[in-house]
Amino acid sequence: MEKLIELFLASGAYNITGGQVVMIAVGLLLLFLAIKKNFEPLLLVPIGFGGILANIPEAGLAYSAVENAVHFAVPEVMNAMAAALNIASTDPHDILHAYHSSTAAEHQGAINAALDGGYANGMLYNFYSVAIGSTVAPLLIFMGVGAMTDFGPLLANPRTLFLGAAAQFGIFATVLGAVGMSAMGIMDFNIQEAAAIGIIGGADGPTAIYVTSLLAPHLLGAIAVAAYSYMALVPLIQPPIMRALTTEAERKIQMSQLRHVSKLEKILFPIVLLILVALLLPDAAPLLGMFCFGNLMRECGVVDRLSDTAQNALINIVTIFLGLSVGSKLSADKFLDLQTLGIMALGIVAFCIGTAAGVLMAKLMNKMMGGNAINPLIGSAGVSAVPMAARVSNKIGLEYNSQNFLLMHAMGPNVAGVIGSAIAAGVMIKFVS
Amino acid sequence: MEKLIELFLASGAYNITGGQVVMIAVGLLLLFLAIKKNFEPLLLVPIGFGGILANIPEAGLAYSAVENAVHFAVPEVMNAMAAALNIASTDPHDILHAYHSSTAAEHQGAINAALDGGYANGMLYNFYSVAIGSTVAPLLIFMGVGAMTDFGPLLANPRTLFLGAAAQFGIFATVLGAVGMSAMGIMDFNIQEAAAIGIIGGADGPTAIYVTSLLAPHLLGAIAVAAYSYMALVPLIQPPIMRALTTEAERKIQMSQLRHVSKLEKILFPIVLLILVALLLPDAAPLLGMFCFGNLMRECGVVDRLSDTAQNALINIVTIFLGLSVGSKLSADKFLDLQTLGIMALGIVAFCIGTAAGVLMAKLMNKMMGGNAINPLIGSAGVSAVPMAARVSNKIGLEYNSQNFLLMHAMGPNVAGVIGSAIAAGVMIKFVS
Amino acid sequence: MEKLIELFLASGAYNITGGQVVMIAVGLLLLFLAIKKNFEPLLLVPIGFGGILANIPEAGLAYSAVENAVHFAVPEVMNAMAAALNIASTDPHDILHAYHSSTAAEHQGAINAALDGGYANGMLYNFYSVAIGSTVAPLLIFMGVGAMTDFGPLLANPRTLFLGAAAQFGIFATVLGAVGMSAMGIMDFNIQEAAAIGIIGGADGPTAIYVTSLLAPHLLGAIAVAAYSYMALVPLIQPPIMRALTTEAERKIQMSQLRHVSKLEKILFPIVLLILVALLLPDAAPLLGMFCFGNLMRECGVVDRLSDTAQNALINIVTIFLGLSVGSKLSADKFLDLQTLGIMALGIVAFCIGTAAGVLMAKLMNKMMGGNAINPLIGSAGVSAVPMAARVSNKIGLEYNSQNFLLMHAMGPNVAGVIGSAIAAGVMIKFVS
Amino acid sequence: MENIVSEGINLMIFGMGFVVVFLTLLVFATTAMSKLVAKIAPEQPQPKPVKAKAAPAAAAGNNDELIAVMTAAVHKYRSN
Amino acid sequence: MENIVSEGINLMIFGMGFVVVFLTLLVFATTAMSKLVAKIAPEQPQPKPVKAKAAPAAAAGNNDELIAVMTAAVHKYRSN
Amino acid sequence: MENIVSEGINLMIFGMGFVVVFLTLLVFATTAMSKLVAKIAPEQPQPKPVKAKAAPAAAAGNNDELIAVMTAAVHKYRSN
Ligand code: NA
Ligand code: NA
Ligand code: NA
Repeated sequence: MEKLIELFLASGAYNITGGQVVMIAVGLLLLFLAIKKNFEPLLLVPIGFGGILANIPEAGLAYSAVENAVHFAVPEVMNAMAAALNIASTDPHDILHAYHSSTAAEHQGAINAALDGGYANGMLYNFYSVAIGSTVAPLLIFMGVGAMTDFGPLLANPRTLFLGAAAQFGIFATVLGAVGMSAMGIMDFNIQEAAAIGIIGGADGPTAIYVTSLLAPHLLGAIAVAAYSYMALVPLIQPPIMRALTTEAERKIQMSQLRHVSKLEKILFPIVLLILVALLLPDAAPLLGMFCFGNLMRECGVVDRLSDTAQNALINIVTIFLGLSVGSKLSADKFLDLQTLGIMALGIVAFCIGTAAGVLMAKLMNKMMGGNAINPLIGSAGVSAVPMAARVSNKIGLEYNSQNFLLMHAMGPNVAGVIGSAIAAGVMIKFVS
Repeated sequence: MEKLIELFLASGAYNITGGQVVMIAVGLLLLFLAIKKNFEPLLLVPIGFGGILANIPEAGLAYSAVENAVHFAVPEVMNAMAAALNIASTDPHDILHAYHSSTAAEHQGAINAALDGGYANGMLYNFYSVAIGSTVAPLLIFMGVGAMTDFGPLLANPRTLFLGAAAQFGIFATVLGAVGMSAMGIMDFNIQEAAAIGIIGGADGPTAIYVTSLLAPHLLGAIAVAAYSYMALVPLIQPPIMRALTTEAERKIQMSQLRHVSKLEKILFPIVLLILVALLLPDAAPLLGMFCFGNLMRECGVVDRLSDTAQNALINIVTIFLGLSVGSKLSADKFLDLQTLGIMALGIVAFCIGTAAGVLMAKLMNKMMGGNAINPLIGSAGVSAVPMAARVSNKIGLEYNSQNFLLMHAMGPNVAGVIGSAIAAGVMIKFVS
Repeated sequence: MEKLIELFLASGAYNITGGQVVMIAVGLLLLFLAIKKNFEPLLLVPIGFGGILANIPEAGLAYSAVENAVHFAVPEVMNAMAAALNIASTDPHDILHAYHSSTAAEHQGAINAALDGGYANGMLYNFYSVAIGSTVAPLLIFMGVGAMTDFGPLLANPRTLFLGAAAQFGIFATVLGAVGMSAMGIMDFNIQEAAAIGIIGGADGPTAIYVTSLLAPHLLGAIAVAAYSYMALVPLIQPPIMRALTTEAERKIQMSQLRHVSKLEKILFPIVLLILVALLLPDAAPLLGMFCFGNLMRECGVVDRLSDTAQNALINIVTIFLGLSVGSKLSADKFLDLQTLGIMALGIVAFCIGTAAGVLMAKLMNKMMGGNAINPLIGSAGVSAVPMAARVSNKIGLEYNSQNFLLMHAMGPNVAGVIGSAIAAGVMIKFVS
Repeated sequence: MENIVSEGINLMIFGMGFVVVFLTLLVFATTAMSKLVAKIAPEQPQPKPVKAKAAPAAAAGNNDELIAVMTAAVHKYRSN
Repeated sequence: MENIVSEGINLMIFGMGFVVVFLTLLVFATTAMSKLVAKIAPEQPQPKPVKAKAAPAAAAGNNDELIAVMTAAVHKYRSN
Repeated sequence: MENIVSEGINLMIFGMGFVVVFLTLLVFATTAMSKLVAKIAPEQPQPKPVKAKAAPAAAAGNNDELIAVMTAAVHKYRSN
């Protein structure tokens, strides 16, 4: 009987909090959007499922050994942890607070005390530490994306890089928005958090996760969910903006066919890009280095088996762990917060501003070159959201001119946007970390 | 000449112990059974080979740096380790004993002393720490198994879940057997060890490895070998029991064809199961969470590339490391023990009782429902041993009624048995860890 | 403006050193050789690219947290590190020196101080630690190579093992050359370094990387580059030596067709080899153990899915990380050194001597057996460099006798050379580590 | 000694009981879920599965193209 | 409060400026690279891509062998 | 200085010697193993290897089915 009570007192049904119920519902909603609405399912299925796992009461899957020890707050363990952290108070909150601001040695001491108390890291916490805490997972995803990216359209028309540059305005405008809201007292974001939120406007999942894991890991759940959700919503978000900022004549502009790009150019491009990164912004080197490496493996033609693995087995394995790890940050105490609402609101603003900036830059380029070389509809593809945004450009173009296939033209700014937001990421890491 | 002697004194031929010879023979036997007799070769080939590697004299592949240091017992290293462990004795046995019961900080100190002495972890020890010590390998295998499992037959006839429940009686009866033997002084198992031995009756490899790694890691070799060997022996173990407990009329019962199960039901099932686990038994969450995640990836239809990887590259990679890691626990000093004999004996009892319980439950259900809806031959499939046990049901069914294909009907209790033993695992982890 | 200056002061263009420019050029050269000249591209593309990444100024991708902290040399961090390392001086060089010779506990203390100072391990440093520092990557490559190796030709004619033995003379002659140069004061290699250099003559990448990571990790970049470059140059290096040491009559010797080798022999061979290793040289157990394990998975026929994964997804993933990790050792301060020139010079000598020894052994065997059973052209294949060296034997054979296909005959000594150099590796690890 | 036996008996009773309770609840939950699905989202009579459909479609197509594609497939298979 | 806003403005100006400068340099570098490639290593008028070429080549070969190889491919595909 | 040279010479003599001894033993062990295998488990005159056998077998089968399966293979190949 005693055991029965013990079992019930440790059951989820007895311990579940309102926050956990809400977050499990959020996880189910993400699964619904991914499976039924096809919202970036490769990421949102693992993220949603990870979110549910993270909110299973008493399982502590998303918590470190120290967090699990603090949750149960057995006095003698609390005493040992307080001693390890050199604080007088044995109040669980104080211990957790001291733990987060401790030196590396104190940190290890607190972990040892938790382990001695019989607590262990949760499964998702381990996944998070290995995959995201080390930053390796987003970098490997970026390598795989590089191995999947064809820079041909960009090389055929390098000026489309300007469109990719312009669309990054969404990132920085959002940073300004976030600090503005903080200055007005509506929200409370510090500059690191503001920068991480801005990167949602980069419309590039691994970049957003990489930057957030360095600048504001506690916001990772909200930022990743916002980034992937809005990327899936690109076909809804972009068209009205694109229509509002262009005339019908502009939308009908036909672009000249892209020239043939040689194999050698494709091989050299990642190397040129890498060297430019090396000379100008070393902080972007991990992200763009892995991206260029993936692309070089793809194009060089002599390591096809490595390129295939980078595009398939390896990226799939990493995606599973990355998704579950991001999901671990959807635990109620970390996600259910006014900040999350602010992030969701700022994220969509970022996408809108980026889209508008891309379109307007295309119009400006037409003006400056005194011609009609560029259909402004491809400007919106500069936000990245590869390849969704390019497909949107193509679709709207076809609506107004059924012979006008913009897809390949839009792939140029599309991949330029990936480079642009990786550069923006490097600048932010340099200045605010 | 001096070097020649040194080489000889360090050679395997000079240092090999009787135990190592026996264990290498055991490894060879496992390879023979796997390769020639097709005993679960995917696991027993790596386990057998790992067992041989673990018993190579002087190589210390299965030992930690500390164990290797203790093996060679250089006085100054022993002094440093005794100091780190806060013990007075510098006797190697005392040091090893103190090491195993040390605090996390002392543990690290002893490791540091061993590293300073120039000793390193053996290769298999590293594999074990990463794959099993962290519990990640059995969980990933379980994810892959989830991605390979079709719950259709179970959903078409959910009552077969009762058969999966009943067959878990083998687990708990064996626990009782193990503690009984200890009470009678025949063996000396504590309650953790008894629980880990019982789980052999779950007839599910990753569950057995997961539970054992948490409750009684020193028994891992014997328990894993018993679990996989008896799973391979299911076609020999089960039929006599099935025949003894059923009448010929019962064996000829034809079951009605299974209804069609919709895609949506298959998608929702892992979610329903996960939520039930979350509410009732958080301790089963890692195991069943990963299982449900794999199954959701399989059924949702939008992440096929992740599901494919989970079923192929990822599970294969993990299987290689899991097998070698289990093999590392076949070192002579850990395996050659009276306990191992007890485990082997109790393991087969567990299979037999589970089989009988499943068959009897099927008969009881027929009685209670007052009909002949269930052929009791499918009850034995409730032990899991997927898909071998279901095939056995089918084969025996065909012997008595050549038109009676029980395979799909037996798949229901078969996968129910996987869920049942994972639940049993959660209960044991909750109560005895 | 201040930010602009800060950005410029932290840019690669401002900070780049001459050494880094040279090493980036070396990286580009390796990429050129790999892509255009097809020099072992699977390894040299990642190594070359990793070499460029490692030399990106200020990015510190190849450095540990401690090295990065020392690079920036902030006084308070230096003070903390000096305290952790128990030294009085806070000079960065002294700290780095003390760090490299510290005890494990001091080591961890210095790392903690660097982490507290906000420094982190570079990406490539992490790759190196996990892939090579743990020795797991070369071992897994060796497992994959084992799974790709057909011992049929060797089993059909076991005497070709002598050719594989003889060709290892290149290894030991080179060790003697290296210590000779040191004795003469031309170079300054200690015995560990000499042994690691010698292993280049094994003409086997993973063996060379494994041995070097244990005996002289600071030379890993130069040794791996030498090993893979010379393996790619085998078709240029070997033919003149082969021609010089054989008469035209010898080159025309036709060898009798190889007998059929049964499946059982192929299954038993890796086990026989493993047991011999276990009895005679436990230090070669990790390397040859994994090799035999891969080969057993290939030949046993019951674990094809594991064998496929070992040969494809797993070896490809490991190759990517191994290559980038080796590249991390191409940082200017570690590679640009007189030693590197010495290594490149000694490496080619090793290949030449190994080739010659193999050919001469074949002639000796013909003499001793009083017949013409062996075409001495297959002796050169004993250096390994699988399967390039065997192809060279075949090609030269065909030049002199257009009906004489030596390829299969040369595969025997070719794979024997892999075993031979792994044994040589074990001896070196035993005696000089 | 008695102690461990009573622990074992306890574990058996509660463990087995819990397994049965859990799977019984799962039977109810699954049945309810299936009924709900049948009510809310009844499945249309299914067209034949994709693969079977793909075969004739391709077979109906240009035969030369088919051979070319197959050869490429074989080519890829060989080069692995 | 003022402080964080000025930080944000700074980040915007320098960040956006740097992105534009970097991508502008990349436009120049890429254009220069492409011109250099066109000059130094002009591409020959391309033969049709390899795969298409492989098809007729194999098709021209022994038909029996082709079928045997394809069947082996199918066999391998099935056995996966 | 002398010291390292003698170390090198030692390493060469013992190392090379050991390699030769080991491989010689391996020659003996392998030969013995092969003889034992030939004695204990002589191989039956082999039927042609599996793959070659598979080809005619499948070729002999229903041709339509073969095309369907190959098309499925190609389909899978394309969708990768
Ligand atoms: Na972007
Ligand atoms: Na079971
Ligand atoms: Na060799």
